[in-house]
Amino acid sequence: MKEIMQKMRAEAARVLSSGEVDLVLGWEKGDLWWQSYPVFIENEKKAELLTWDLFCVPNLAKYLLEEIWHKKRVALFFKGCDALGFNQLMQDKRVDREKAFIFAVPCSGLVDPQKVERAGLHQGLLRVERLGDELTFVYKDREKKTAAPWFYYDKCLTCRYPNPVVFDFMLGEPVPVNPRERFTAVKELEGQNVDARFQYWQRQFSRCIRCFACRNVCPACSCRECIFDLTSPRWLGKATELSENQFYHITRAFHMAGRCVDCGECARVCPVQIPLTSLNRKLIKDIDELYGPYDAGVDPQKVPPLVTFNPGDPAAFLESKGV
Amino acid sequence: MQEIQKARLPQLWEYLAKKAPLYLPQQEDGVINFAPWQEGARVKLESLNTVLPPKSIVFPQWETYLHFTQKARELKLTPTKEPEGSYILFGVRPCDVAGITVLDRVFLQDPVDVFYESRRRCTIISLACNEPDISCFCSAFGLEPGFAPAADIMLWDGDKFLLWQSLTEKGETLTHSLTDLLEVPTPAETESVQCLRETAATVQEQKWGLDGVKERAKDMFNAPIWDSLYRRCLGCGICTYLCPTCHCFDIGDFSRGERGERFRCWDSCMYKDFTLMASGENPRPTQKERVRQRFMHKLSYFPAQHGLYGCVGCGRCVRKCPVNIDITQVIKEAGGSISCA
Amino acid sequence: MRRIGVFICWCGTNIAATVDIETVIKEAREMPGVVYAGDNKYMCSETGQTQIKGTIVQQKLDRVVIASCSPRMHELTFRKTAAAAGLNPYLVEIANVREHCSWVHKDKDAATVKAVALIRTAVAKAALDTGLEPQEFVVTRRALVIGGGIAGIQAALDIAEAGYAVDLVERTPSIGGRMAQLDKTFPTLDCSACILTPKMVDAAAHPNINLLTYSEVEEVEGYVGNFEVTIRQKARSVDAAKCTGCGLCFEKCPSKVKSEFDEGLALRKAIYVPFPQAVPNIPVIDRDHCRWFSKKKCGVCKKVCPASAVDFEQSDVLIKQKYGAIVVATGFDLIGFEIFGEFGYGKHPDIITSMEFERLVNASGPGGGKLLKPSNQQPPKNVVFVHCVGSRDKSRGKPYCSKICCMYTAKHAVLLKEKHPEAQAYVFYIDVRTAGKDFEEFHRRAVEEYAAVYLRGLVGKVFPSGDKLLVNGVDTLSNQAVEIEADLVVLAAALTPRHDAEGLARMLGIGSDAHNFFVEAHPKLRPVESHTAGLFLAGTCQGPRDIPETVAQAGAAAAKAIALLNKETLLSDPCVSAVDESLCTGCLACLKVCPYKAISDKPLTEKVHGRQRRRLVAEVNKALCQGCGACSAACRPGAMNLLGFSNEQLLAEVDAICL
Amino acid sequence: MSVAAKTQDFEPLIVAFCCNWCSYAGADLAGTGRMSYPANIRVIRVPCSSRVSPNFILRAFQRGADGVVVAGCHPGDCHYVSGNYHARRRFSMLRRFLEFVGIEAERLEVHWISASEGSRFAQVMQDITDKIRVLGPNRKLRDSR
Amino acid sequence: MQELAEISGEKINDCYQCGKCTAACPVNPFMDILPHQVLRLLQLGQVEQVLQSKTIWVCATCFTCAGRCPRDVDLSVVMEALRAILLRQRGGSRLKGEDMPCLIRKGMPEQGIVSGFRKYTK
Repeated sequence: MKEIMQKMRAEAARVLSSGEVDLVLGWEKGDLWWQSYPVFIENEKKAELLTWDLFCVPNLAKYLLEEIWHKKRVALFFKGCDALGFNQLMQDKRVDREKAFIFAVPCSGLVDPQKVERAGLHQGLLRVERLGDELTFVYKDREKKTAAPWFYYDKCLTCRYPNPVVFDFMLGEPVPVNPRERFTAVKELEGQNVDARFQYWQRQFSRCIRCFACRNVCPACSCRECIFDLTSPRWLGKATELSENQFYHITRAFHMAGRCVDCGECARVCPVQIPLTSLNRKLIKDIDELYGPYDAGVDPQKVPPLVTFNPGDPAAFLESKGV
Repeated sequence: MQEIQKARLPQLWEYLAKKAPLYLPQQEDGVINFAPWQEGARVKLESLNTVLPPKSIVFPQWETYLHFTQKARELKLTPTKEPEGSYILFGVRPCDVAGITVLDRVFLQDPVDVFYESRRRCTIISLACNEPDISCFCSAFGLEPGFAPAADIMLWDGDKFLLWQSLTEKGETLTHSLTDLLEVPTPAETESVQCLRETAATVQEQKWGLDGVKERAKDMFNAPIWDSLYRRCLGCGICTYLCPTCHCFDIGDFSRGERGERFRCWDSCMYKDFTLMASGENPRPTQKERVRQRFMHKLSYFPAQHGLYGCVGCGRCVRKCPVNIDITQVIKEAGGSISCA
Repeated sequence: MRRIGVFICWCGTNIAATVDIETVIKEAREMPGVVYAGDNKYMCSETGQTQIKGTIVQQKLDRVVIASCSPRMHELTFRKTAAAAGLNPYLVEIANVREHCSWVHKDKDAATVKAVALIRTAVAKAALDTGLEPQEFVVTRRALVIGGGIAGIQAALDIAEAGYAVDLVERTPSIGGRMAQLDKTFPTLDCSACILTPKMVDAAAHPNINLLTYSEVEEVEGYVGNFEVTIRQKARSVDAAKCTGCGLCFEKCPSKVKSEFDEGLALRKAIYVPFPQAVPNIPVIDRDHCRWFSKKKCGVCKKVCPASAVDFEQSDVLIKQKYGAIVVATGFDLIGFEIFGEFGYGKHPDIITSMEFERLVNASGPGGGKLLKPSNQQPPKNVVFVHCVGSRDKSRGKPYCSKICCMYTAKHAVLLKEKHPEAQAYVFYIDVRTAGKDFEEFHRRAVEEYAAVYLRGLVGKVFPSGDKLLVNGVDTLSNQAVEIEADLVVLAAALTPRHDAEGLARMLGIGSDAHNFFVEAHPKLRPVESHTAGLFLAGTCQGPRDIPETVAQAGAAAAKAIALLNKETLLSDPCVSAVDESLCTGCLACLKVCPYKAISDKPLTEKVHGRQRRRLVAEVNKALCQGCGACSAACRPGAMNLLGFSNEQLLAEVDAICL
Repeated sequence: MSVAAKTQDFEPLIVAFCCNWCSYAGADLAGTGRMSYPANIRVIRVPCSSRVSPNFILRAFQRGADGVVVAGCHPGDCHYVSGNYHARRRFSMLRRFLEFVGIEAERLEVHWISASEGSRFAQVMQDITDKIRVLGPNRKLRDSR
Repeated sequence: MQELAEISGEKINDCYQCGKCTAACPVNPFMDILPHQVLRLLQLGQVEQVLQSKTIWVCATCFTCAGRCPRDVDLSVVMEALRAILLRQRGGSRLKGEDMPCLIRKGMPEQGIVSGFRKYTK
């Protein structure tokens, strides 16, 4: 990772100094071990701020929505999931491919700080490093080594596109693609009876505080004005009454149908851990089943499944299941 | 000072819950929040901060305060009954107790918020932190992880037992009713409290000096730091909703034909419609003004108005911000000094 | 606050007997915004309308709700009433308390409660109505007729006669269509060609008609009054301006191909006119079979042409033209026989379709109309005709009746006897349907004078036996299985739309039914219009029918087109989608679901925080938009909104109806 | 509560979104033919089934509908050429999704009813009302206020 | 009639008497009532007459009638149902449980016994 980080800095400095771009979007290391956040670099001398470590999880693509207006061209770094998000923005005609200079960073997984915390490894932790498939937790006076996948985000373990599908310049070598089954949780829920499922989701939705982080982080949520913020008509009431929360989550997920790139950011940022991925993946799974496999964000030229049709489509609403 | 064996806690909770609704940190789907105790509750005292601060109990995310019916041209209003105030908050960490005192400044000053006032009649049983997290910085604001002066009863974790000290009359009364469950600690145990308090204070590695921060923060309105912070802000409401001191709310109506109700609900200065006016004008047009407002309010405006910081250093926003916007960076920018212990 | 008036119609006892009008009025007066609620025995009557108009003026009503019959019945009536009183007609809402309430519910209490709910819903919607103004747009005064059969020719002639320019597009090299293939016509037995060819010539000679043969419609855009059509005129490889029609070229051409016009019973050349009376009488080169085009050898036609009209270099021409109206007259095909193995069609030359029979009996057809067996050119003695091959067959064929087979089979039985008096016709039928002027008489003549044997039943199997065909059938009247040794078997095949009708329907934006017949706007009251304004239907593309019906329908379609072209301008329905540009993100999901290509993108320049930004937003062409609202539902932020059925209105309706 | 008791006490509210050209006309025809069906059915007229946004359906459930029907033209017969094809995808997905979050699928029904199918309209509405009666009131999506 | 409908699952009234079944039937010369007549009689409710006929036993269940029928009425299934009705009426005496061991010893194939039970008992 260090090698790639060096390349990042060098490339960023190069494209800035050559005038190819006037802004570089990357990640910067914070004060604490799990802080790696988006940084905006407009001066080649600041390229040294760039970092590439196991916590560079935020997707930089959505910043283009604002930054693009005042910049000639913006360079940015994409992991596999970020590139899918970018393509979704392309499909929604929200960004101009020409305005982005994309560095691809193949990614074999990032570390979920909550998993570290749950394992009790967080107290006094200074930083985490990776060598091969092994993580090293570095403390003031000791070190601890473990197998990396234990601490990866769930979304990384099921990642199907770790190598960016769109880029101008590749940093590093493509990594092997080896995803775990992603529909396990969906299938498990599908196997339950309808009331059990309701109780499960009722519990999840009741926790929602409507912070809208899931929406704001999502690369497929790029409306100028969100339907949930509109006051006329008022689709969504501001009270976090359960039915309003249900309306929010069902509608949010449904707006994602055929558009969700399955980057898992919504579930990551949710402060109350609502398993939003299961909602999104249920829709992905149904689309795959009913209308053929479709991976949003892979090809922005493809017509998304819910704005097209085939005269021979099944009428799945005729399925009747026992109550 | 008294103590209770940890093994007897369920007994204690059962007893307390019979007296009044009892809220304590419980785990549901891996998320720990304050929730009413009932048989079989998965209580998690040992975790530090709950996801949502106990603010969500004293100042719930939404509450109806008025019912109305409108027929033809006749409007009838019925205020909602004041909420029940005789409940117990158990296991509140000292920073969150301090957060409630900040809310008191807002809601209990004239004009007094009767709903809040009623809910504030609750009994707060605070649990001291033995080992604060690396993202905790309550000491920066002169708070002590091992002690919550505004609580009714203070508890310290002595491994197998909790040391018990009532701090107020309300706390004393409650303590008296628990003679069957409480025991008298040995002098050594009593003394260990002092030790726990000191250790907790030293665990927080960073020693903050906040001299002059309020004053300097006042001049930060045009500081360059906002430019770098706001650009990455997603505009979500995590920091404000999870904050134990944020108290902004909105008022809305829900109606079903001729009858309806008026409610208030949390609002967030991070949202772009927070300051949106009916005319379409927005005095905080970009995220920059919003991010600045949040920090300036905590570090400058609130202290200027109420004499204390609007931040208690619980670290929730630091931990949960999806893009790691970190208030301690702002404090440093405002001249907060750090020396490592 | 709104000033809404609610008018409740008794409809005599139709509504009043089941809905308690008094209760409804009392409840309506309490509804938000309602300042007046009144009733009338017949709201649509003169007195009812006077009451509405008077109340609008007196009570200064700004919205009107009428609780009456279905809006599909009288919405227009009441809109006009409101307009007469100075109110915008789109500020009127109808609560359907008759068809949807009083007529379908018996319990008076329940019906009254529901009527109140329906009125409350209409009031909630009305409160959010906005006055809408239709737009005026100019009509292109030119018509397009697709299909050069008798329907297309007739429609083109009628429109041309009214003084409007018409383009008549025909896929094959000549106009004439199916009728040109026929021998005689029932029930008068006059010669098909004799009555058709003059019309073909008329069409070619008419100054207002522009024939585009060997051409196909490739793309249709636009809307009523302003269709924009791309037509591909295929390369004829013969210069029409130079060709004299002498015929030397096809006389000398060495390549022989089965003639489509003769249903494959005869051969034509690679350079050919489909039939002698073809219009225009200009040959085309079938490039798939021409030796020059396949092997770059030969070129005989070019060499012999005295007018140097043969042009191998000619290429397709794309014609773009605007039209005010389009008549679709694409005709029919016959059902494919692959699935009806029992008849052995294709396995023996003497098993033929009725269309092939027409060619065999036609003087200009193969064999000069002598009607000989295709297998050995001998006169047939026993001829078996089978009705309903693929028709009325819901399991393997088409469930509908093809309508003309009964009559033409009778005609064939007669023609057979005329050609070969010693021959015997056997006709297997299920029912003989002769609804038409002189039809029954004709059928009886076939039985009585021409001694055709009608057997009530169908054929189970046809198989060769020596030089004969054995036909196993049944006569269900005498209840006996029948076996006939036949010389010729003629199958009355089901009519189907042209094989590519479905694609055309999609291109034109008109509906087609389960069998791909084009659907009329209303089966009874608008039989020649399609659902799409400005598109009219004629002939068998809409359903099986005979020549006189086809001609009548073509005339009717022409009349509709003429009425349209007669207007200088048209008014558009204002219930179309509108874009809230401040909400529109420009993702154009709306464009993808729009069936009318009514949505495009346009750049918008705006100032954001003092700086100029240029972004894309959706734009609706109000004349193209038909008001389906698919875009409104596809639009995530709700920027796209269908006027008259807006998001606000539908939400208000949902809220109100759930109370 | 037993099913029988439920069936007696409970009058379901069922909102039917009917497209103007087929299903609404079919409902009119049911009226013209005096084919009775339960008064629990309340129709909202929309131009096309493709106009119906899932939001309207959710709102109906929030506001107390016990069942929702979307009715449009038969596939291929859409007055607007392709509207019902879009509706078919949309509501196939929505129905499965609602079931996934624990809502009985039977509460949302989609039917193709043509302008000539008055009796079918009445029959479909009767069947749905019977089904919802057995299912009981919608408590899961209803706003508690 | 109802029993017939239940066993066969066919809609007798869909038949419009085109006679195609008869025309296609390879064994119609040996029938006393023609196949289409079977359906007609059933439409008229004259089940007894059909049950008395030779036809239903002549039918070879070759499915030609079913394949050709333009109305989707499967006459071969109707024929089988008619036979089943008769066989079940006659039931009981033909095959008895207690005879089984003896029959098996005599070498009657088990398949035969199973199908016999199916046919001869209700």
